[in-house]
Order: sequence, then C-alpha cells, then structure tokens
Amino acid sequence: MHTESPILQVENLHTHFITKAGIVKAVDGVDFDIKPGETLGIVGESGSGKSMTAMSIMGLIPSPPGKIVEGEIRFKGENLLTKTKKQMRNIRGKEISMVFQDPMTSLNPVFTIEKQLIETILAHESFSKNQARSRALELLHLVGIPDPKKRLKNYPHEFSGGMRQRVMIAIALACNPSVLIADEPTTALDVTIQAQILELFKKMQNELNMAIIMITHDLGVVAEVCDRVMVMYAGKPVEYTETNHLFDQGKHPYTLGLMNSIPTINKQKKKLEAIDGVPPDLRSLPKGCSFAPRCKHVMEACLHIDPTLTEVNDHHFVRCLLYEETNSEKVVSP
Amino acid sequence: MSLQPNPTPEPNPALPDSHDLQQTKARKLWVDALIRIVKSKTSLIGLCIILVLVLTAIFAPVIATHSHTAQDIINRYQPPSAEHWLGTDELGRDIFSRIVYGTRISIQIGVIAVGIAMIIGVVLGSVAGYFGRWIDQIIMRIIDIMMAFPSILLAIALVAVLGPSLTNAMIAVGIVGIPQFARIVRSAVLSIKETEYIEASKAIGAKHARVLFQHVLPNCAAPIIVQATLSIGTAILDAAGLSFLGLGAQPPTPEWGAMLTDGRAAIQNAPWVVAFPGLAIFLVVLGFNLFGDGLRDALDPRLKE
Amino acid sequence: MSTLLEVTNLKKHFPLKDSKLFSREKPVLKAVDGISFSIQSGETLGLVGESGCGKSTAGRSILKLINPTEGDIYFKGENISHYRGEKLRKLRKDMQLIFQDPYASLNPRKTIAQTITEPMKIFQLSKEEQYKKLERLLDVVGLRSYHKDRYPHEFSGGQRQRIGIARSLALDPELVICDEPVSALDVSIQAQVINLMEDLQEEFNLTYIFIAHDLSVVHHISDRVAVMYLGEIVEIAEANELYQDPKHPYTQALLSAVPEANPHLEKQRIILKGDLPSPANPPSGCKFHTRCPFAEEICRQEKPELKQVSSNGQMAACHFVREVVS
Amino acid sequence: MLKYIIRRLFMLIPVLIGVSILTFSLIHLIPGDPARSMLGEKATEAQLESLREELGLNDPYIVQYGRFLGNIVQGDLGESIQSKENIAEQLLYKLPATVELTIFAMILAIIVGVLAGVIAAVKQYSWFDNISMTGALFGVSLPIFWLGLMMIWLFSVVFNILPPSGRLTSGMELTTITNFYLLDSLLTGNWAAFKDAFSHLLMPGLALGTIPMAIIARMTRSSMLEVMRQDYIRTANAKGLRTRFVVFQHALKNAFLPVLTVIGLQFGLLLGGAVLTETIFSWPGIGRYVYLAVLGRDYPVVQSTILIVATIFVLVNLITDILYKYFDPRIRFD
Amino acid sequence: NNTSSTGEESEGSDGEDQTTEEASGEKTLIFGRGADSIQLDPSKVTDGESIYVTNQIYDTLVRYQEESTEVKPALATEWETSEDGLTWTFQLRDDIKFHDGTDFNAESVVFNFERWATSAEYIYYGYMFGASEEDLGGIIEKVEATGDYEVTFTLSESNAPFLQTLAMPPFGIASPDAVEKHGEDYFKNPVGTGPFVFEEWLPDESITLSKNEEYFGEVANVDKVVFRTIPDNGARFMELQSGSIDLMTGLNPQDIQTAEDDQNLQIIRRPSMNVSYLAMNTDKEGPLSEKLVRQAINLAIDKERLISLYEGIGKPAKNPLPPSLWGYNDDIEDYGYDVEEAKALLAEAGYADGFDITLYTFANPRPYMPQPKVSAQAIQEMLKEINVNVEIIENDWDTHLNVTENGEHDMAFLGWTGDNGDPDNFLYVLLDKDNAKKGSAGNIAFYKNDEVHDLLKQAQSEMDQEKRTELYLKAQEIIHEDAPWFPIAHTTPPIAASKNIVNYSPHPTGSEPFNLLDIEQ
Ligand SMILES: Nc1ncnc2c1ncn2[C@@H]1O[C@H](COP(=O)(O)OP(=O)(O)OP(=O)(O)O)[C@@H](O)[C@H]1O
Ligand SMILES: Nc1ncnc2c1ncn2[C@@H]1O[C@H](COP(=O)(O)OP(=O)(O)OP(=O)(O)O)[C@@H](O)[C@H]1O
Ligand SMILES: [Mg+2]
Ligand SMILES: [Mg+2]
Repeated sequence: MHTESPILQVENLHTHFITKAGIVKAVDGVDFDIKPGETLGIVGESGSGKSMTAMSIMGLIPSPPGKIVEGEIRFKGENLLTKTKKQMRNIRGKEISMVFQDPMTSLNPVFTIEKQLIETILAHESFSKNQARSRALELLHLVGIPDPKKRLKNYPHEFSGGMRQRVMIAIALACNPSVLIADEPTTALDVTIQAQILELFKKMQNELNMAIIMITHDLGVVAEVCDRVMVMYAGKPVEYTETNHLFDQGKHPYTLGLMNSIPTINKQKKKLEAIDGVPPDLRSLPKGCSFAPRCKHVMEACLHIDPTLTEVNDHHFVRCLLYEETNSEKVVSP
Repeated sequence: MSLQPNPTPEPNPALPDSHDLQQTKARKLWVDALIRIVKSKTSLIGLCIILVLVLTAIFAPVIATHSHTAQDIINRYQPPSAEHWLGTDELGRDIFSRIVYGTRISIQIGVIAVGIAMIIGVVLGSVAGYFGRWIDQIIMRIIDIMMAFPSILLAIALVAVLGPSLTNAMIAVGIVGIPQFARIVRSAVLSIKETEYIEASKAIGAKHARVLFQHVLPNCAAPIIVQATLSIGTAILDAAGLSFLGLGAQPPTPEWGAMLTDGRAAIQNAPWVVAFPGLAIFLVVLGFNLFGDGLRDALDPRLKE
Repeated sequence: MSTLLEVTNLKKHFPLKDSKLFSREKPVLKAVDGISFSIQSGETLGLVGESGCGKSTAGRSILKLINPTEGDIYFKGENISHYRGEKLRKLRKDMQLIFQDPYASLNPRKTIAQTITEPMKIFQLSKEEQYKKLERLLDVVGLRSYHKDRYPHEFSGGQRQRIGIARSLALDPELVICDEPVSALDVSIQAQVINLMEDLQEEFNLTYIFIAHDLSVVHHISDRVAVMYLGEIVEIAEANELYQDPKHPYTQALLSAVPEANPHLEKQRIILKGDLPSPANPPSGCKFHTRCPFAEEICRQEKPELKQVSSNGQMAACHFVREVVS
Repeated sequence: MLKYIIRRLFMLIPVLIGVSILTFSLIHLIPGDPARSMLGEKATEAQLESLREELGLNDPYIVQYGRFLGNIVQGDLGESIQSKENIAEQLLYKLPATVELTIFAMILAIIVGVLAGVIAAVKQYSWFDNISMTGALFGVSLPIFWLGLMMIWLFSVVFNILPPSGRLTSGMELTTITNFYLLDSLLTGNWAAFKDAFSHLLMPGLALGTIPMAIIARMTRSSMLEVMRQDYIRTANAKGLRTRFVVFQHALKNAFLPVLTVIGLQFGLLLGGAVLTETIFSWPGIGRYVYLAVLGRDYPVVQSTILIVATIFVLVNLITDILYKYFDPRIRFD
Repeated sequence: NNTSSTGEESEGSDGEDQTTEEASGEKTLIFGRGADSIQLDPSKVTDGESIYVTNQIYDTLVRYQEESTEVKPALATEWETSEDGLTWTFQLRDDIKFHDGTDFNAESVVFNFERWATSAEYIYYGYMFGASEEDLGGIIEKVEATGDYEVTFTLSESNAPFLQTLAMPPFGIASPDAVEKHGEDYFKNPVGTGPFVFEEWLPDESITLSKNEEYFGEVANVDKVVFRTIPDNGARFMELQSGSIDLMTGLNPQDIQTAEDDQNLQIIRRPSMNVSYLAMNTDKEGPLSEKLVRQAINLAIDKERLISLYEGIGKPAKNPLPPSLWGYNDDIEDYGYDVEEAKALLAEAGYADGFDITLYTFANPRPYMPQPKVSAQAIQEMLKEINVNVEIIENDWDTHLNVTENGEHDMAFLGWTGDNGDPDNFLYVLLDKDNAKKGSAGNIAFYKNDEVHDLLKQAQSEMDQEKRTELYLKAQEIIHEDAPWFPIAHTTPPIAASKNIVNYSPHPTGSEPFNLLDIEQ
C-alpha cells in the first residue's frame, strides 16, 4: 500500500451553483485524499457531481454561477482556494492536469496538435520553441502515436477518437504533473479503444508515479484501474474505500444497487435488479438521506436524518443510517 | 399476441377528449416562452413598444390631436408647441397626428411584407430542405440568384415595374425577404429532418405531408417566428427606404419614410419634420428587434433544459 | 417457432460526395456490406460491434427506412425488399423501431398522448380505440395516465425511453428493432428499461433485434448475438456460446476488452492495435487483418466466408477457424 | 483547393445567367421608354421612333437579350442609352468609389464590431456588454437614411466639422491611378488629399457601416459565448494558459467563422445597398448610378452594372468560403 | 463663414483644406448642381445641366442679350433676311479659332448644320426646325458657305422665330476637326469657341473648365469653373454655407430664407420665362371633358395659398405665356378663388356630388415647380371642398412624361421653360391640337380647338411681330375660356451664391455664360 503522505487532500468541499431556479448543490461535502502513485476512482451517476469535484480542484468552476462555498483543497499542503488567479494558472497544467471525457470536442479544431502541445509547455516551462517541439514529439511517442513527427502537423479532425484521447493525455502529461484528473476518459470510446487507453493510463502511472483521479460511471473501469473508490450520489460521497472492499463488501444500498443493476458477461443470466426512480433534483434535495426515496432499505429515520460519512471498517466509509447506528452502537457498547 | 385495450384501468370520464387537451397544452409551450420573454427586461420593453404601437394604430383617431390630412398651409413648419406637440410639416399638418396614423401603415407594411416573404420563403425552404436532391438544387439556385441580386436594387426594380405605391412597395420588400426565410427554413428543416423523431414518424408510416407539416415544420417554428419578428423591423425600414426614394407610399398617406423624405428639404429650418418620423421608425424597429431577440432567447432549445 | 425475418446478403452503400471532378466511378461508403441472418419469432438477436460498423444502417435497411443497395429481406416469408409506397406503409405496422437517444427521438412539440397515438391515427383507429390503447400502453410501460398531456422535456431520460417504447408498440408490431435503446441511460435507469423490455417481449411475444455496443447488455438480453465489423457479420452464435467460446479473433478481443466489475478477475486481455479502418476505404481480404494479432498473408488476400464453426450453429468468418459441418 | 475554386467559379455561371435574365426581364417590364427618357419632354414622336430603331429597342426581347449576352461575353459592357458613355469606363470611376466606401465601412464595422463583440462576450452581463449590445440593437434599428441626414445636420450644419457630401473637396489636386482616393493619395504621397478624402469618407462610411457593425458585434458576441462554452476552451484553461491568450487565440479563431460568413453577406448587401447612402452623401458611386439608370430605363447600364455587382457579390462569398478554409481546417473542399 | 475655394484665401477662413492653389493665385468658380451633364455635345441633349456647361464652351451664331431673348451678334457679326423670310445670310467673325486651334469659318458652320440634319439624335435641331423621319433637315433646305466667312440658309417656309432659335445653346458650333477626330466620343471631348475651354470630366463628380484667354468677347474673370454634382439639394446648400462651393442652383424653397439671412450668401433670381400648370385631360371621357368642370376646378383652387408653397419664388399665372414674353395677354382676368361659384358650376355640369379623379405628379422638383408633391397634396385638399376626390399618383420624372403623354392621367402637373423667347414655343407646343397626339409630347391636356389652331398656325408664318401679337392675344382668350389648364405659376428660380460673386445675371432661358461673372476678394 501507499505509505507516503497524501499529495492532494480535499476536505468538506461544497461547490454550489447559484441559479435563478435555485441553488444547485453540485458538490456537497466531499472529502478524500490521494497519495502519489495512487489511483482514486470517483463513480456515480450522471449529475452526481463528479466533474464538478474535479473542476473545483482545477479552480475552473464557471463563476458566476458557480462558487466553492466551503471546504479546503490542499495540494502539497497548501490550500488551493487561497491562491491567486495567477498562482492557480501556474498549477493548472503543470502540477495538476486533466483529461476530459470527450476527445472529439476537447481539442481546439483550428490548431495543429503541435501548437496545442507546445503552448502548454511554453506556458509553464522556460523552454525555447525548439525544445518545446522536441518535447512534444517525445510526448506523442510516449502515448503511443505512430509516426509522431508527421502527426504533429495534423489537425485534431485528422485523428480518430482514440488517438485524440492519447493526444489529450500527452497534453496533460506535458509538464510531468503530480496529479492527473481523468474525467470519464473512455466513456466516449469503443471498448477496444477503451482497453488501449486504460492500458496507457496504467503504463503512464507506472512510469511517472502520478496520482490519478479516475472519474467514471463504469464500475468495470473502477475494478480495473483504481486502488480506492469514492461512490458519489447527489453531490455527496456515499461510500469511500479500497476497490476490493467495495466489490467484496460494499455496504451502501446505492453501491449495491449499482452493482446489481449492471449486466455482466460472466454472471448467469438473471433478472437485473434495477434501482427504482430517478436521481433527485439537486436544487431541491429531499430532507434526510438523498437516496432514501429510491432505497430498498429505507427506514423512517432516513427521511429525516441526513447520515454522515462513517468509518465502518478500516478505511471503509459509508454514509448510511444503517451503518451509522451499528457503528455508533459499536462506539458506545465496548 | 395482442395489444387490445386492457379492461382494468378505469377510463377516467373527467378527462376531456384528447383533442381539447392538445389545444391547451400546445398553448402551454408558448406560455412558457412568453413567461421567459416577460422575464427578460429587454424583450419586455420590446413587447411594450409593440403593444403601444398596436394600440396606437387601433385608437389612432382617439389619440391623434388633429386630423392627419388637414392642412394649414400658412402655418407650415411650426416648431413643436402645446398645440402641435411635434410641430407641423410642409403643409401645416400636425406631425404628431400623422405619426399616430402612420403606425397603421407601418404595421400593415411589416405584417404584409413579412407575410409574403414568410409564406413563400417557408414553402420554398421546406420543400427544398425536405425533399432535397434536384428540387433542392433548383430552388436553391433560384434563391442564390435572388441573393446575388442586390436587394435594394431588386426592390427598386420591382417597384419600378409595378408602379410606385405602398402596396407594391410591400410586395417588393416581401419578395426581397424571401431568400432569408427560405434559407433559414431550409437549414432548420435539414437539421430536423435528420433527427430521430422524424425517422420515428416515418417508421410509423406517416406520409410526407404529415411528416413535413406535423413534425418538421412545427419544430422550425422558433427560427421562423424569430426571423419573422426581426424581419418586420427590417421590412419597415426597407419600405421607408423605398418611400425615401419616392417609390413607396403615395401622398397624403402618412407613411413615416415618406414623411421623412418630404421633410428632408427643411432639415435646416425645421429639423423636427425629419427628426420625429425617423425617431418613430427607429422606435418601432427597435421594438421588434428587442422582442425578436427576446423570442430568440426564449425559444432557444438550449435554454429549455 | 417460425422464421420471422430472413436477411440475405444485405448491402447498403452510401455514395460519397465525388471528390474528383470527372471520375466515372463513384466512390461509396460500404456501411453494410453483405450480411445474412435470420430470426425466429419471439427471439432476440443482439447486434454488436464498434461505433460506425454499420449496426444502425443494417437496422434501418431492414425496416426499409432507407433503401438497401442490394440483398433480400424476407418478412414472414415475403420478400419485402422491393416494397414501396402504400405497401411499405402497411408493413410499418409489423415492424417498429426504438431509438438510442431519448431526447432526439421524441418530437418536442407533441404531447406524450399525441406521440403515442400518432401511429394509430395514421392507421385510422377510432378515437375511442386510440384512447383506450393509449391508457393501456402508458400502463404497460410504467407511466401514469396524467403524464399523457405533458411534453417530452418534462420527463427524465428513462421515462422518455419508455414513451418511445410505447409508441413503437402502438401498432402491435411483431418485430422491434432496438437501436441502442439503453446506451444513453444511466446504469441504474438502464436496468429498469432492460427489465421493461424483457417483460414486454414476454407479454406481447415480440421479436427483437437488439443493437448495442455494450457487450454485457447484449449478452444479458439476447438469445443469439451477431458481431459486426466494418459492415460485415464476423461471428454469429447463441449468446452463451459466443461469450464462452468466441471463435473469431475480433470477438475474442472485444470480449476481453470489456472491463469486468470484479477486481479479482485477472483477465488475459487482448489489446487490439490501431483503430477501426474507415468503411469508405476498407482493407482488402479479411477486413479485420489490419488489427488482428493472428493475421497472415492469406488474410490480406482472401476474404473469409461466414461458415459454421460448431455443431450448434455458431458461425464465424475467419480463415483460421475450422469449419464444422453439423 | 484549386479544383474547388474552379468548380465554384463554374457554378457561378448559371447564377450569373440567372441574374442577367432576371435583370433583363425586370428592366424590360418597367413601363416606359428609354428613348423618351433620353430625349426628354421636347422630343417628337418621329424622333422617338427613329431613336428606338437606332437603339434596337424594337427588336424582340430575345434578340436584345442575345445581343446583350453576346457583348458581355466579348467583354463589352455596352454603352449607356442616355449618355452614350461606355459603361465599362464609367464603372472604372464609380465602382472604386462604391468599393472604397464599402470597404471603409466594412473595416470600420469589423474592427469595432468584433472588438465590441469579444469584450461583451468575455464580460457577459457587464456594463460594457449592456451598453455595447444596446448600441448594437440601436444600430440595426436605425434607418440609415435618417442617420445620414442627422449626421449631416449635426456635423456639417451645427458643428461644421465634416464635409456634407462628395469624395473630395473641389480643387483638391489628386492624381488618380486606381480611383480609390485613399489609395491614390497614399501612392502619390499626397497627404493633404488623403486627409481630405478621409474626412469625406467618415460620415458616409459610418452611416453605411452602422448596420453591419451592429450585426457583426452581435454575431461575434453570441458566437464567442457559444465557443467559450466549448470543451476545448475548458481544455485551454485547464492547461493554465493566460485568459487573454485563450480568448483571442483559442476562442476568437473559432468564433470568427460564423462572423466571417456574415461579413461576406453584409459586404454584398452594402455594395448594392449603397443607393441610399450615396444619395444622401452625394457619393458618385454605382448605387446611384444604377438607381438613376433604372428610373431612366437605361437598359444596358442596369443590366451590366447589376451583373457586375452580382459577380462581385458571389466572388466575395467565394472568397469568404476560401477564408473559411484558412480559419477552419476541418472544411474539406470536396 | 464663407470661404470661396478660389486661389486667394480670404481671411478668417477655417476651411483649411478647401483651397489648395493659393500659390498660383487662380480664381476658381465652383458651381454646385443637382445632376451631372448627360453629354457635352449640346446638339444631342435637352437637359439643362448639359446645356449649362456647353453654354460656356460653345458659341452660337447669335447670342441672347444678357437678360432678354433679344439677340446680339456672336459668331455672326451681322445678318440679313430676304423679304419672304426664306433666305438668311450671316457674316461671320474672321479672327477666331476653336479651342483646339483650328480656324472658325463658314465651312465649320455648314459642317455643323449638316451634321445635325443627319440623325434624329440631334433632338433640338429636329424639334425646332421641324424635322421628320423622312426629312431630317426640316425647314432648313440648304446651308451654304457663300464666302469664307459668310453662310447662307435657305428655308422651305418662313419661320418667324428663326433667328432667336439660332441663339439657343444647342446650336453651338463645334470644331469640325474635333468632331471628326473623336467620332463617337466627341460628346466627352467638346471643342468650341466659347469663353471656357473644357478640361476634365469626372462623371457624377465634376466637370472642370478653364478660361479661354483668346475669347473674342469679354475674356472671363475667373480662371476656372468647376461644375460639381451634388444631388441632394440640402447637402448642396450646406456645401455653399460651408464655403466649399460658390454658387448653386436647385435651392430648396425652404432654404431661401436661410440664405437671405446669411450675411455671407445672396439669392439671385433668374428672370422668369416659364410656366407651371395643372393640365386637365380634356380627351378622356368624364367630368374633365366638360368646360364647366374645368372652370370649376380653376375656381376651386386657391392659387395664393398654393403659391405660398413656392416660398416667394413664384408669381401666380393666369396665362400659358410668361408675362415677360411679348404677346402676353394681361387683360385676361384670372378665375379667382370662389368655392361657391365652383360648386355652382359643378352642379350645373351635373356633378354636384363631385367625382373621383387622378392627379399625376412627379418626384423630382423642376425649376418651375419646386415642390410638386406638396403642391399636389394642397390641391387634393382644396378640391375636397367641392367634393372632388383626388388620388395622387407620383412617378419619377421619366415615367411621368411617359404616362402623361399617353394620356393616362385625368389631371397632371407639368411645366415648361421657354427655349427661344417666342410665344410660339409656348402656345403651339403646349396647346395646339397638332401636339395633342397620344404618345407625343406637348399638349397633355389634349386640348383641341380648331380656332386656336388656326390662330397659332397663322402666327407661325407671319413675320410681322405686331400682327403675331394680335393673334396670340386672341388665342389666349379662347384658351382662358376653355380652361384646359389650371395655370399655376411663373417662377423666378433662385440661385444661391456666396456674397462675393458679382456681375452674375442669370438668363431667362436657364443658362448663361460665366465670362462676366467675377469673384470679389
Ligand atoms: N453551470 C452550471 N449551472 C448550474 N448547474 C450546474 C452547472 N454546471 C453543472 N451544474 C450541475 O451540477 C451538477 C453536477 O454536475 P457534474 O458535471 O459534476 O456531474 P457529473 O457527475 O460529472 O455527471 P456526468 O456523468 O453527466 O458527467 C449537475 O446537477 C449539474 O446540473
Ligand atoms: N446517410 C448516410 N450517408 C453516408 N454515410 C452514412 C450514412 N449513414 C451512416 N453512414 C456511415 O455508415 C457507417 C455505418 O454507420 P452506422 O450508423 O450504421 O453505424 P453504427 O454501427 O450504428 O455506429 P454507432 O455505434 O456509432 O451508432 C458509418 O461510417 C457512417 O458514417
Ligand atoms: Mg461529468
Ligand atoms: Mg448507430
């Protein structure tokens, strides 16, 4: 296991959007940390606040309407939220970089790949243009683009989706960041290409010893690449633990629901256990546990009490009254 | 297998028949849009200007302080005063009253010219976009030709052919506006034609006419309506321009563009004769533009979600 | 069980905008390039493959929403590939389509009631029948009666997909082609819709062609699965058989690439090199040879036929899989 | 690319033939008689008839059209019925006058419009945004003939700082080479004439440029807003690039595409639409020339000039399309 | 302030760039006008603007006196005519050259007249000398050089206004060399003998002339004349106010007062030789074919009020002839304004309830009618009083001519500026039945009165002016009684000039040479 101290710590992060229709609590009390060389997965359904967590770390919350209303993001011990714009700019792309979901739209269509690579390098390193160019070449080679020299001069539309995602990764790696945030980097890709890209991530991590935050909604991907996972629901983490724990002894009803609702190739064919209902409107969350309206194990108390994230096991946190009680009993009983 | 009506769910007699519901609900979409418009300050101003315009047109005889044709040649070019709020013109007519009556003309111009442009433009554009291929080719080449023809000159030539009159100016302005509509409708149809719900309607066996009129065109309504609103302003401007060149309304019609032309000779001595009709045109066009802008935002599908 | 649909050598070539001014030969994009299969009534055939391999085009060609370039389609024994106009319209009753995008597949200006009853109007059901059927359909897809006067934008993705399903069932079809009906939905919702579709199939004895790129979903719902690559079927078999013992190297790679939600599973992964070639300019011989880990000279030269490779009807198109004659 | 241009040029032919047929039919439909227009109120019937004969106006339309087309193909634009002037020669004076005015107005419109649009978009909802967009709305709502008159009243009558009409003060020496006065005065180093020509251009240029300026500003703003929402802008920000760089490099280059089309269209509109401006400012350009020719039934002038204007219009649009390629590498020309 | 753009900069001028040629000390007259010349070959044009310029470049055999249409010697020093009026002999100057340096002599005169007799394009020639399709020469049978500097004209019929006609600017004598050299393009390279030499023509912008130092008459005071085209009347006046032009025609009536109030400007009025009128189509079936109705309309329009729209430049007209012309019948009493009487007449004619009628007018102001549109509206409003409902139809000038000639109108505005100062040029042209043919110019009232016709015809061939006067007086009486027109006004078209323009006297025919004019410093 990773014994070093965490490179990035997020504490009690609240990111809200103040809109005319109400306050959207996109991120509502997220805590996690990550150590160098570790991969943390963030899973959850669409709209659960995964991307906004990432954007908060990057300091890229569109403002207005967005605002980080509470919490701390400590990178290498320093709170990013107190940094000036300029300081943040120097961290983005250099210390912490990000790969986005849709490689088709994340590259500027009117600039060559080379330009888009170089500008990152030039923005952060005191390189000459030529040095930057050779660095760019090196990067393309690193992410496995064949014939990189020729490809540098190409425009994004001349690349396939998988290749573009590789370019995106190359750009993210340009300045050897300590943290790489990947926001659903394979969702838009075909399975065979997804396999290639995931492979690339693993390889890069081995070589560069980065911390990776892997955002996804695919439990398969989590199982494949993550060391630890945080499951999010309606802006809040509901379960946070090591990957193996999650799959072996996942506790939160939502986590379990998710796992039962996905068909798998190997399991015997049987009726899927769907989670009823739809995710809540973040503008008007139900009182109590946000998941309560869809929860199979809902209790009277769930409708009133919003549970807190409770450690049920070593490094295994769950936000559910079911476990809170047992836990508190545990605390009380000895 | 069968999908015969299941007897269990009790039919609710309280429900009005579906036809009625369509009516009320279809209106609701527009009510939504309207609410959005009213919420935006600028488009509300636009709406107010248009409302004032319409009311003025309707109640012109009540609002006007004088007859709009009565002359008082001896007292021509009177500056604005308590008697003549906006002064008098070259024949001693009350400018305020003429402007008030002029709103009728402007509304007429806007509505008729845009009506012509819209009807023809929508037919051409939707046929071209929907059927594509050679029909599209032919129609779009015609549109290209009309576009390549400088529009004001086209209007001038048309009025020259038809003879100068307000009606003919409206027709000319309408014809000149066709390509805009045709192109907007065509591109809207082209994109909507590719959507899955159009494919779905084909898959359930709908005929072309049904697909086009029930599914494609209603979904082009937003750009068409926006374009129409904005075009009304342009049409009023264009017609005023034609009148300015002496090719529009005939005297003593109080058309604003014509008033401007007639007052033009006195710009040094009686600038109000020029200033006020021009201001009236400006205000009305502004009203339609503000409203059209608001509509565009209100009907923008992106803002709906 | 009887054969409901049989497709032989179906091709759909899209003309590309000619790039050369005066070239005689018009370049085409071979979106579907000679596929054959048949479906028994009540069965679900899964169609999988990577993006752009021609799954949707195949579906649309079968429905004759687009005219196939070549090939025959037998529906209930009748060759419908030359149907046009009114005859084709009549046929629409029996074959329906469910779309991928729950947002784009519903006319935003029509209420749910209008959307669902439209096919009935077209086929001239009486008002009363329409009304009754509407209620029933809403019920079977799990919507409430009071929903019917709402507009699509007032619904969530999953609900919209239900509306689409209701519409496609309005005419009591026999065959429903589902073009990625769940891939735009969240996992938790996806399961709801899959369950619904399974229930409906049972209730109305529907026959599905289920198009998807998610292999697990296809596996879950299909009786048989056909794997497509660049407009061709490379393997087709009973679902379990295919998943347990894929014969074609592409199928093998595809299956191995699926991330399993099981961290303990140490899978032997076949990582394919490169990307899917363009269907406008497909490779010679076996179209898969450019990415195949086992490719040899013959693959570049000769196009393998789809042949039977196991005694219970599994078929694959690969030079290196032994043909089995049952 | 070259092939594309050639094909586009070929496609112009039917459009131009269409324009010529339309022009020809329209002008011949106008009631009235060029012979009468030429000879005025004092001509006798005999004189009219013999003039008609002489001008070939008694020939069937198709013959007249054939003759017109034949001459055009030979590069002969014919001569004016009224003044007997060679039309091509006339256009040598008048076209540059209009084009100079149009280009001036357009440059004014582009510079002000694009800048205002960009700033308004970047500072959405700021006072600048509000003021400039209100201004733009006013701009599209103003009758330019009125604006022109009011400007003359203000700047020439009240303040007497700008000349009310014409291209050059009489008596101003200027050796004309291209008939673009600004250019000519620069070429000949005639600074006084340059200043004079410029001061003459200001008011009509502003009057003519108001509408395109407003349209361009609005278009740029909405296009910028659209682009600023795009994923690749998020990427650029995530790279830690400076904001100004992101706005003017990444965003503007993409946002400029729709603006470019508008510019092309507007340019064409201005060219034909200069009638009003030229009338008000006594600008000796083609707008007035054709207008008067229409009124005077000067068939050859109307036909040739409109054909020229249409040709320029379609060529400008062709150029716009080619510029598209420059700005958008995704566009392929086949 | 008023800066002339002549050489010497006047003190206190702030028009910094407006004068650039100070050094050379040249005087430039900048003349602003509403339209450009059409051609600079005067024999081919009818528009005043062309004539204005050619009048500077060319001379005619005889010229008009400065302020009347009496003639004085010009290229011809003396002349005589035969008893029967059929032969005219002119003695020419023997000491002058065309601007291109070639000699002026009898041959050049013959050359010009022969040229004009070759095509219908030479419109004034045809029109004044009665050319027809078959005989392009018209009444001029022969033009001969009967000596180096003597030409003789032989006419086929006597023509009373012949001499005055020859003074018309369209009959300016051009250099035969230049005509031959330039051929088709001669019209833009005019060469004459006049006080100014053509220099440059920028179409729709300006025409520049420079003075002819060798002029046989008074050599011009200004060195250059620039005719600038400024289409808009208002803008032109502003240019005058700002000092960038010195002189302008086509003043908006509304600006007259402003100009008079401006201490740097002056208004100069051109003596009147024109008439504006409302023609009533007597030919069309309907009310206007009745004399009583036409008289009623004459009574129903308040001429005083109508003319007040002319802002002081018009005097009420009661005859077709302008009062400055001989033969004017001042004994005629105008109808006067009497609505009751008008109603009575209408009732008598059976139109007590009134009727609907069209009034055709034109957009562009003419010298004799500065505000056609406004005038039409005033009449429209006045005729309402007698229940006559007027629909105004406004066309551009060319169309107006076309449609009125075709007799499409009920009533129409039109006017006429005399060409040669002969009453025939008004009465015959405008009111004779010969000119009442559909599709041809002239009599758009389509007034056909045989008695009038006889009188006018007689007057044409009579050479004795006294007798002619008698005939014209009589004709005017009949016309007054028949009332085919509502005569409106005779105008003195105003010319606005900067104060330092002196010695400028506009000519009644509409244009005059600028050689006497001067710019004071
Ligand atoms: N600009 C904004 N204004 C208002 N609400 C916003 C804005 N951006 C995001 N949100 C809201 O924040 C919530 C969280 O969004 P986020 O993008 O983090 O979800 P996600 O988990 O990444 O979902 P997905 O899987 O769809 O990417 C959503 O409900 C979204 O509607
Ligand atoms: N109308 C068309 N004209 C031209 N090419 C087309 C057309 N429709 C589809 N294609 C092309 O045909 C090929 C197959 O497309 P199709 O939509 O059938 O793929 P698919 O397997 O459904 O992919 P996806 O998973 O992305 O939906 C693609 O390359 C596509 O670009
Ligand atoms: Mg996201
Ligand atoms: Mg598809």
